[in-house]
Amino acid sequence: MHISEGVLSAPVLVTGAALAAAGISIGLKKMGYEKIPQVAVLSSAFFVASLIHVPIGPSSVHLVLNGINGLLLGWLCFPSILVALALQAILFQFGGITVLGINTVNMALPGVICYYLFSKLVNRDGGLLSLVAAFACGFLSVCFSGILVAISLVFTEQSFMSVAKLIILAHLPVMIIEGIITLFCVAFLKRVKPEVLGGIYGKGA
Amino acid sequence: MESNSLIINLKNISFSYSADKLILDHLSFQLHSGDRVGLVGPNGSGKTTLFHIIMGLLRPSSGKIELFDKPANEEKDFREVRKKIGLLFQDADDQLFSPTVLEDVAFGPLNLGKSPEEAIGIALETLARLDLSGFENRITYKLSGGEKRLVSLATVLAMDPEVLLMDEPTNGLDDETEEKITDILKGLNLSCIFISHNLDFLFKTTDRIYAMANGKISLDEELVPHPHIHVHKFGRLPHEHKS
Amino acid sequence: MESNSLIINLKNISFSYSADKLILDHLSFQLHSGDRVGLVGPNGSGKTTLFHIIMGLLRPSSGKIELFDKPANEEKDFREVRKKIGLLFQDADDQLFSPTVLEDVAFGPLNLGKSPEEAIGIALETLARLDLSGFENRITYKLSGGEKRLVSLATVLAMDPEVLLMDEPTNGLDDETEEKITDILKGLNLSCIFISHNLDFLFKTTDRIYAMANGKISLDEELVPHPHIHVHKFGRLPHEHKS
Amino acid sequence: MIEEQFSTGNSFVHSLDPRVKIIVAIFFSVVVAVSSNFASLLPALALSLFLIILGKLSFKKVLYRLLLVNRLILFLWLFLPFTYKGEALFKIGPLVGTAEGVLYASQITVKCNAILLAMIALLSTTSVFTLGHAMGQLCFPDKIIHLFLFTYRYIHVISQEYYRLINAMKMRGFIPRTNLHTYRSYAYLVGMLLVRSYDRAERIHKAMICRGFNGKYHTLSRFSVKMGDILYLSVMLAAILGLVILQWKAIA
Ligand SMILES: Nc1ncnc2c1ncn2[C@@H]1O[C@H](COP(=O)(O)OP(=O)(O)OP(=O)(O)O)[C@@H](O)[C@H]1O
Ligand SMILES: Nc1ncnc2c1ncn2[C@@H]1O[C@H](COP(=O)(O)OP(=O)(O)OP(=O)(O)O)[C@@H](O)[C@H]1O
Ligand SMILES: [Mg+2]
Ligand SMILES: [Mg+2]
Repeated sequence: MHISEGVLSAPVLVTGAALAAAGISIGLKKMGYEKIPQVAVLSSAFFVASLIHVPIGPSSVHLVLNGINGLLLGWLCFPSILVALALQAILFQFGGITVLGINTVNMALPGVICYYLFSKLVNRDGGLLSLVAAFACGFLSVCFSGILVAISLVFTEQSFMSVAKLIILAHLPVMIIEGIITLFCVAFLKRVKPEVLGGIYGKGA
Repeated sequence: MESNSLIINLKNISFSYSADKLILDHLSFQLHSGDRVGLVGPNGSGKTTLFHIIMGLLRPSSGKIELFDKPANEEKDFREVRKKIGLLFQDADDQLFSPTVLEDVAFGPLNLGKSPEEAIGIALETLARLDLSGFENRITYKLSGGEKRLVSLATVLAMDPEVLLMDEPTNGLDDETEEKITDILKGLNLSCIFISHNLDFLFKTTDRIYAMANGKISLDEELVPHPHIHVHKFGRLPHEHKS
Repeated sequence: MESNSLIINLKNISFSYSADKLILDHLSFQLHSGDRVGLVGPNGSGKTTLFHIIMGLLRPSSGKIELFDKPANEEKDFREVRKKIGLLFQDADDQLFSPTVLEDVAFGPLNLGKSPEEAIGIALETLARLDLSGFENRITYKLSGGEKRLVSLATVLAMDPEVLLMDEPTNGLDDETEEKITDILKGLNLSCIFISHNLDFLFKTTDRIYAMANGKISLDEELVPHPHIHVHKFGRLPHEHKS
Repeated sequence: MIEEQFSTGNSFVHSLDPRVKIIVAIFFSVVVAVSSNFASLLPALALSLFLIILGKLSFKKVLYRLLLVNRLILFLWLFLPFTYKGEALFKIGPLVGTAEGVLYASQITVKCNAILLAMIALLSTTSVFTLGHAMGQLCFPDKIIHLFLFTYRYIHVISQEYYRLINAMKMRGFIPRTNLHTYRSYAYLVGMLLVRSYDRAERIHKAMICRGFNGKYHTLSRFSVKMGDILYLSVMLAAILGLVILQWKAIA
């Protein structure tokens, strides 16, 4: 889901950085100082979990988990994802300084959208509906991310169109897996510790 | 199974996490069927590491591993072996990841290819054997420390292993739970290796105690009985003198 | 400070995490200045909970808390008190949250309003006191279990507390590290409460041992010395009989 | 799992003030990312290679890193020559590769690798904690800095928890496959990690409160600028300015 350094054009990079700055500042406003350890530990958990490779046929994909990150953190998923991406850039050189903004937006914005779309539904007592919402949350968050990546590429250079289409198509299985994982993960949290889903992180300072 | 056959055979195993310190240094060790062995050693001497080497979770930098009379080198070899050797982790919290006890105990049998019905049957039976009937629907994460330890044991026994490796099974348990686990372990008819800092526990549950130090294992076979006087406060609270 | 003044006074404290189970049930307890107290009790009996109540991290559903002769009800009251009572957590990883040892030990003094230079001075001094000179720039997560425990102790002592609460300080430590911590704790001239399952440790470091059960605390003041014979294998390995 | 492979060493680059390295890395990345001409990109690549040499880093390790990261670039090579409009250069079956497409793809490749090499030489030669502190002194928002430092601190604790859990799963015969059982097990694993992190966060917060924390973070770190730092900064900024001029001349 990362876009490497050097691929995108200056206008796209600047737009991405500006949008990220806006999202991050909303997130930071909602994150009081006393919440920093909580958000940080959860961010580390997402960082670690996103290194998990799940098999799909002969190949494997790594988890994205921006949907469930959004569900748990709301707007705070902007700073959370920013920090995770910065660490990936420093430690593994995935992504980099100039694409940090656009990559953050591509991952975190779908998270926030899914938070608004599904948080209430997921937290409802009703069994089936909340599970469907959880699946949709995982599926759509990756889907939106794929679309945003595609848009970033196409706005850079028209000839990226076919690459962009292929990227969205290639993410289809990832979307399904993320949907399933998010569904079971939400079911797990609801049984084991519903407070985590209750959005105490997301609900602002 | 033929008795006294060689189950675990480690030859000249060396291992290190980082270049600057050798954790296992040309270590050799053998476990025969029916052996009940204790393992002691200071913190950081590599006891847990040794278990992970035996299970193929870590690979030695040199040396040979033979398990059940077959060389074990690759992940594939270890996969077979893990069905027969049950490992209990130092921290029971690391072992239980399913929402409920039943799901967790059934996880192993399901991986061995059992049908869900069979797996549930095996799980319930194992729980009953450990006096844990009625725990099926408890949330694993909410169990107390001692309960977690017992359920972890159930998850391992549900796979019907031939050998049991346990990493500090009595750590952090109160006396009553410790006694319960000691009794259960004494009653199990399996080959086993127990790591513990608790000599008295090992004395009750094992036949031989090895010590680990400087990356090697050594055996102290001699019995050194020595009387001494034990005087202490607090004698009215229920307590037990180990050994 | 006047000796024998009342430091901790809990009256009829009740507490539960969920409606179905009362963890503390009209518990009363007093600690006077200079007291050194041990606390034992089965897993889940509420020992850790009790510490959290004393520190104001959890609020009782009923009952009164008086600390240093003042009632403590609100966050504001507890803030003052936390400067004088040091709490060591069960898991050292929770306690060491800064990148380096120096930063972690200086964290408390900085919060107490010391300047960075003063804080660094205090930190270095405290580390030296615990024989940890040279640890300043070590990365906290790379410390061994025993080192983490010692550094956690330094973080608490750096705040110069009058009372020390420790939650299972010897858990999972080998004999040598355990002995080191025991010696350090014996040497500290503070009032303290130590939770432990390790009676021998408590016997060495405290004057009185309380037991927790059914949400209440009871004291067994009588000394009950009783000789008994201790015979065991494995006598050649260096080992120590506690108590 | 998480190793700072290049952070230890005793080269000149390793001993530089981290703030200087961050400033240079930012300027270099931005200038190269917006450049669109080989006249400035090739010198930039040379400059970043020089930085790697200055850092005495193992070429093998660096090359391995580059290979991992260049996968997306490789992917672009499969498409760009054929989708970019321009003069035909070669043909594979019905596909026509254009000269402009090849040039464009090469440009992206050079850009990407120049920036990557500079990042390895500048940022990865500093420990993450030091970077965090340095960013704090460079007036990054302090909430971000503390979030960054805390996150990195606990990645290690949680990755250990992760490894222990996954080992426990393996131990019970778990073999990942493409089936529901696998996905459900991974989901439980993630859920358990989240629950434990939540609990741990609560305990850490309590531990902080007990040590007098009241919402304000203090930092101890301070760095001192040495002569070498100033020299390095001036030379690098001059070189980057040179890149800007080259690029500007090429467009004009
Ligand atoms: N993942 C790891 N990476 C680096 N070093 C490690 C790792 N795990 C353990 N070590 C180090 O290896 C050494 C041996 O560790 P091990 O856990 O095997 O000791 P142990 O004998 O089980 O100790 P304990 O009694 O504390 O459980 C220790 O010094 C430890 O710090
Ligand atoms: N955050 C929590 N939410 C709900 N229940 C809890 C919570 N923390 C502890 N409990 C429960 O409260 C009881 C008392 O827990 P506590 O940690 O105080 O026991 P303890 O005496 O310290 O035990 P141990 O010896 O295992 O440390 C236990 O049954 C535990 O399961
Ligand atoms: Mg161990
Ligand atoms: Mg406790």
